[in-house]
Amino acid sequence: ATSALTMQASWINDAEFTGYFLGLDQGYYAEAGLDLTYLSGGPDVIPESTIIAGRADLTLTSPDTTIKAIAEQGAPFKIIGTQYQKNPIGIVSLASNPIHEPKDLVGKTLAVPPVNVISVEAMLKMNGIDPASVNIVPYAYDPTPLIKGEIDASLDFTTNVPYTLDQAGAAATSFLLYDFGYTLFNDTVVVTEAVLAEKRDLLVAWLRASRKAWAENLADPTVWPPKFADSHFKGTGRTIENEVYFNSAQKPLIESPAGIFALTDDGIEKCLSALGAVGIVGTHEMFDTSLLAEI
Amino acid sequence: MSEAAGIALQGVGKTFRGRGKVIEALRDITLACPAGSFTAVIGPSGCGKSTVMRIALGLEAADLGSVQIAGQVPRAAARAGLTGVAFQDAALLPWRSVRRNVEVPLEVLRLPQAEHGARVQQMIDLVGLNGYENALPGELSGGMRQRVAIARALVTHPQVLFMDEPFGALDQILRRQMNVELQRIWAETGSTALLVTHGIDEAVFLADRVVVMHANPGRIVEVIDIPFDRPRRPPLFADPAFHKLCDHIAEVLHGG
Amino acid sequence: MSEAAGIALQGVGKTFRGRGKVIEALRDITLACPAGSFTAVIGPSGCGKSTVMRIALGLEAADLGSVQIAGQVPRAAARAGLTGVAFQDAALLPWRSVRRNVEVPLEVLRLPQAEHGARVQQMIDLVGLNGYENALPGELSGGMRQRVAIARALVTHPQVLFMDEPFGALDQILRRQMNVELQRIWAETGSTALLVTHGIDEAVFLADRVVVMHANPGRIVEVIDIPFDRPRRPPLFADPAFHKLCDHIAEVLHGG
Amino acid sequence: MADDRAASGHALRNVLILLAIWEIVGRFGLVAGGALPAPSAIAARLWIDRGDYPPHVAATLIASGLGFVIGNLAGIGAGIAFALSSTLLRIFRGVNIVIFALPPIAIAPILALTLSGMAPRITLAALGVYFVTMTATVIGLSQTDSRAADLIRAYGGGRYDLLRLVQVRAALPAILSGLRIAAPNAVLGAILAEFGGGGRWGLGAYLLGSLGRAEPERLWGIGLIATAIAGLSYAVFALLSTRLVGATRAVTLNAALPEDKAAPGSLRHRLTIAALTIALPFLLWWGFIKLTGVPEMIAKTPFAVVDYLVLSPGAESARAKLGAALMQTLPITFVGMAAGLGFAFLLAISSKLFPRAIAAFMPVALVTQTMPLVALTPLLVLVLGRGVGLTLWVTISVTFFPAFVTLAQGIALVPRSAEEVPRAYGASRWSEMKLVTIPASLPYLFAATRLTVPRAILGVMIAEWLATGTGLGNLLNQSRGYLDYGMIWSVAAVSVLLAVVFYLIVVGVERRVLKRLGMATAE
Ligand SMILES: Nc1ncnc2c1ncn2[C@@H]1O[C@H](COP(=O)(O)OP(=O)(O)OP(=O)(O)O)[C@@H](O)[C@H]1O
Ligand SMILES: Nc1ncnc2c1ncn2[C@@H]1O[C@H](COP(=O)(O)OP(=O)(O)OP(=O)(O)O)[C@@H](O)[C@H]1O
Ligand SMILES: Cc1ncc(C[n+]2csc(CCO)c2C)c(N)n1
Ligand SMILES: [Mg+2]
Ligand SMILES: [Mg+2]
Repeated sequence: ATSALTMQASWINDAEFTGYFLGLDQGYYAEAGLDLTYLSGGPDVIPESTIIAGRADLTLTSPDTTIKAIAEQGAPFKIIGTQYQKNPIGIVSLASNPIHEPKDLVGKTLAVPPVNVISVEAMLKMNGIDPASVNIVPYAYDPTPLIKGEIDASLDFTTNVPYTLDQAGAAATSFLLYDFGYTLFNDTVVVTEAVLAEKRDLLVAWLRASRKAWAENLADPTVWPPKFADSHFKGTGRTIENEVYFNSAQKPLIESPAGIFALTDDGIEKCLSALGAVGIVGTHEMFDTSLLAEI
Repeated sequence: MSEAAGIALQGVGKTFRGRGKVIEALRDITLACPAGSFTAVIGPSGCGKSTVMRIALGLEAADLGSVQIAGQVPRAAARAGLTGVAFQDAALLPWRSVRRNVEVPLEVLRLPQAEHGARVQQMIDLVGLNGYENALPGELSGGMRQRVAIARALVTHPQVLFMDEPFGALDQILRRQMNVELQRIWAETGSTALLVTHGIDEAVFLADRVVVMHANPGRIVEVIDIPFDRPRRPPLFADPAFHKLCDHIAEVLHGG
Repeated sequence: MSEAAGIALQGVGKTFRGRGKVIEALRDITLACPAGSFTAVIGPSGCGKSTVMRIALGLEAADLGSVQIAGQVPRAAARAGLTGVAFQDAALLPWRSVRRNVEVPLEVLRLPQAEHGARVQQMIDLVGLNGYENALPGELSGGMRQRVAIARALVTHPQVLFMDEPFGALDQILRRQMNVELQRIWAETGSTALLVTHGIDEAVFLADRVVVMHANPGRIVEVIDIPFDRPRRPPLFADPAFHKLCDHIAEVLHGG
Repeated sequence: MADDRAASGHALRNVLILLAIWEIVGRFGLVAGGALPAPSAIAARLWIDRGDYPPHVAATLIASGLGFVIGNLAGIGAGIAFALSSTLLRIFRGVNIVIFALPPIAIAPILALTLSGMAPRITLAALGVYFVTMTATVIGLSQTDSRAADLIRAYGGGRYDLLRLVQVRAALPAILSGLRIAAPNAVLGAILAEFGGGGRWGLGAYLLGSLGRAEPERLWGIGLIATAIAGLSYAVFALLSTRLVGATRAVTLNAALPEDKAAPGSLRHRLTIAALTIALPFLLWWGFIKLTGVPEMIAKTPFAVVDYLVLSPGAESARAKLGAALMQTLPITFVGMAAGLGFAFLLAISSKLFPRAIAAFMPVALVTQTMPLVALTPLLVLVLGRGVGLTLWVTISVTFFPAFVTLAQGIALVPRSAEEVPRAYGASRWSEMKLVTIPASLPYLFAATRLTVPRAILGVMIAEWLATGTGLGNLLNQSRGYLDYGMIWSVAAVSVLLAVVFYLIVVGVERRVLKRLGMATAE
């Protein structure tokens, strides 16, 4: 018999979640004794909220948000893994007006989702740049202003937007915030303490099945996205070529010598110190590495 | 029933506090119209005739005094379907055809249309609007609209009938015809009628008693009994006795 | 100017296609009112009197024929401030006080209120509404509203004056007074007047010519010249020659 | 009828002219360096994407359709109840405004969290519909001709008979104007919920996926399909309303003064009502949280908000942030209010003076009502920059439409006999407007103002969120990212409170002005 487990993804169906689709379609979760319900995300779905409200057992989050909630509001979260060892967000610009590193941003207009403003400001400070010297404006996922030159750069997933820009005939340049000191995980796997206590076995099973699926996906990132064209990726308004690009680009950000989802001491340390720079005080206790250890 | 179907106002007073000024529209109006009687009210413009009628209908509250319609308070009499009214302004519902406007009282009183359908047509014919049943009020002339209001006032066989200058917009000939018809219907239904009019001759022709009002404050100055036999016929208009009464009323009206 | 200030309708026809039915409201109406003349129109309810007036005012388009007011098309004459009108329905703007209602034509014609302020008060006094200047129409009786409309029609000294049953809601006495006043104003301003009325006596008292209309289709059946000298005074109402004329008009009206 | 046909022919011609201009502008990249695609390019893209649309359109149709029906039933029902009892109206006034002024950005996440399946979409659609229809119903019912009321009462008819025989029919054009506004609101509401709610189907979901493609043709295609859905419904109700309005206009002017609303009662009675009015929104807020069982961390009760802003250790800094944001938002809100109302007013007047031009403008107006601003922002930013111009544009676009339709409806109901008074004196169209049309439709002008004022702050917040990165809108969005629910609820509460204040100011002015002019107030 299988046990029910619900996961809340952090965004709409795109290559960011290929591993889970593969696991579902290949029956890896079922094999692990899980009846997994997969919930897509979106801008109004706040992943931490869904597990607090009990609508999902497990979710993928931005660690800054999660750790801030634990530290400042005593939210009962535990991070039990991370999909991205390196956060894919970065500064994307046009090759014709390139921004290669943080200091190039001085005097430029940078579009940033309001959520990420503190991250960008932290990264700028780490690199000795006064955030006031960069004109930061809101960003809502549409790269048109970048293409038209209304903004000089945007904060976006480096795994995704360069493809779009390329398609639009504008070659892109990008760098990760991670590579300039803002060393965060992303899509951290988060559960509530209650679920951790009650469903520990299921969570371990989920990690195990997911790791297997992701490894299979990343073995050749071009293989799997096309297989979901008529299922998981149907009707998203995106293209399979885009997903293949995305899947390939994210491979180095996900893979870890310690295995996919790994929470290494070094990684946690980097993550916490980066957060420290924006005034978020996290601790090792917010992470529970013991589940991964069981795989 | 007989006594009960009358109209009785006792010491009614009403003062309007408008922005123009304070107007004592009615002072100590006492008026008893026995059941089955026909009373005409005549008086200068603004003397309170319409206000008397609106108070008797329960549309306006008196400041002083009491009102009984068929032995009940006005609203109760209205609810019982005893009253019928033609306002000074025709007050037709613009989206309803002539026929459906005449039917409004039936609908308010929840009288089955099936039974009263013939009556509706009869009333429309009576006021000479045969053929205009489906016309909307906006497609009628001023006088035609007033006639619809008359038909509507009569359609329920009211025990107590109020009419506020119902024939003001009609030509002489039609007005005479309507006078005669009104007398006939009133006699047939045995109703108590209160008619506000500016036509002295009309008042004398129709009424048992003519109430003359003066303005500032609105008050009753004289009640004149009209002795002519019923049914009265148009030749009465040429009768010297008729003219004498008319002249007397004109004098009273004049403030003589 | 003299000829030009008249009213001239030439072969005017108008058919309404209402939802009730198709109504030929006017057929071949030809009417020439010389400048400075007073014309009364009389006819049964629904014969097209108001329609004639509305067409002459440019508020309704004729299907056939032509209209000239003071030698111009109606809208042009109106714009030039030549016309004044009292509608059958008083048509007061409910949100404006008595005074501000009387001022409407001045505002439309952009006549400086300062100059005409006295005239406004004069007209209000004329119709007996002194003291009601600041009242809203809702605070007036039916007859008082009609009087405001009369004051409004006269306030611009119109060269061409249209009045559609302006005295219908007034009592006899006031009506006579207003008749005399209207005659005076008309004579003073030398205007051309067209009066729709149901009062034959009123028509004969005031007019140079009485136009009698019949209905279905609306048409002119006779134009009767009224020969009495001016100024006419109330005793004329008792003159046998006056009565004879009235009787004749009643007959024509009757369809005799 | 023939006139009708000629007019719609002219309107069609004007629409074609508009399309041709758009095509040229798009083809030659005359606007925003080509960020505005030509209609033909949009059509071509639509053709390519035609396979994608059916499931999305179906989902949006269902959600917006159900929301439309539910919201309108509630709106009409509540409108009737409020028209019957002014006490009820007063008690619920707070709740009503809250529903209208609640920022969708704030409630969408809560709905996504507390409801499942289609429910959040239907709810957001219904919420977008309720207030306008309720307002339209109340204004329609309140403007009943007192002569008709006298007639019904003279025959012993009660409140219900008046409603049944007179008021509902007299209010039909007004109610239909509510339904006209409701159509785009329902569609937009559904799309916004789809956009953020994480579902896979619906035009909103499709839009979100398409947003990152830098392909304006696709975005416009989605927007235009949404417009078509709303436009169809709009057109049906507009047609019905033009058919009905003629026979609804009074034939002669009603001079009678409205009855004095039931005496306000004793001071104690009034205070009780005022207290209830204020308490009810908080009570419902509190009740909603308790009933849905949303965790405390997310759902802040009124007490929690007070705690957050006053008592908690971070209260001072929270207040400072909130205050600073408010000071950025407030000034431009007033300008936006005036601009939205002014634009609506101009349009409404023009719809009387130049009916064909406005008929041709209607499709454009509908696009602005159904095209989600997230999709439009890049273009707007390119054309208007990120300053006051853009904020005003966004504020006007979220406020003008209900006001315009309501006002135009009021203008259409002005009795002909009133207009004929100045006309008989050769008044110009404008002078007729000034002397009669505008004063006569004042009750509708105030209703329009009541529809505009609470929304203005929302418009400014949307602009801040999407483009300027300042003020309450930005604060709200940032707080969402930090799971700072205390701040989210505080911002929502403050913005709604402001809306209520603005609304009450309008109600006060309205009551005074209409009373002076002897007109019936709707509120
Ligand atoms: N709602 C009101 N507010 C203030 N004053 C009013 C109101 N209704 C009537 N009046 C005043 O009361 C007086 C009597 O009015 P009413 O309508 O009864 O007169 P009436 O005799 O019917 O006159 P008419 O023959 O002109 O219709 C008038 O002076 C009028 O101004
Ligand atoms: N807008 C309209 N639509 C359809 N028919 C109309 C319209 N206006 C007037 N009529 C018809 O035209 C005819 C003449 O109307 P008009 O108002 O001119 O009559 P009138 O002579 O002024 O009557 P009254 O003395 O009753 O005011 C009537 O039969 C009326 O039904
Ligand atoms: C997990 C996850 N969150 C958000 C987005 C959408 N997105 C793309 S860039 C950007 C700003 C940086 O977070 C956002 C929100 C995504 N694709 N995946
Ligand atoms: Mg009266
Ligand atoms: Mg007429």
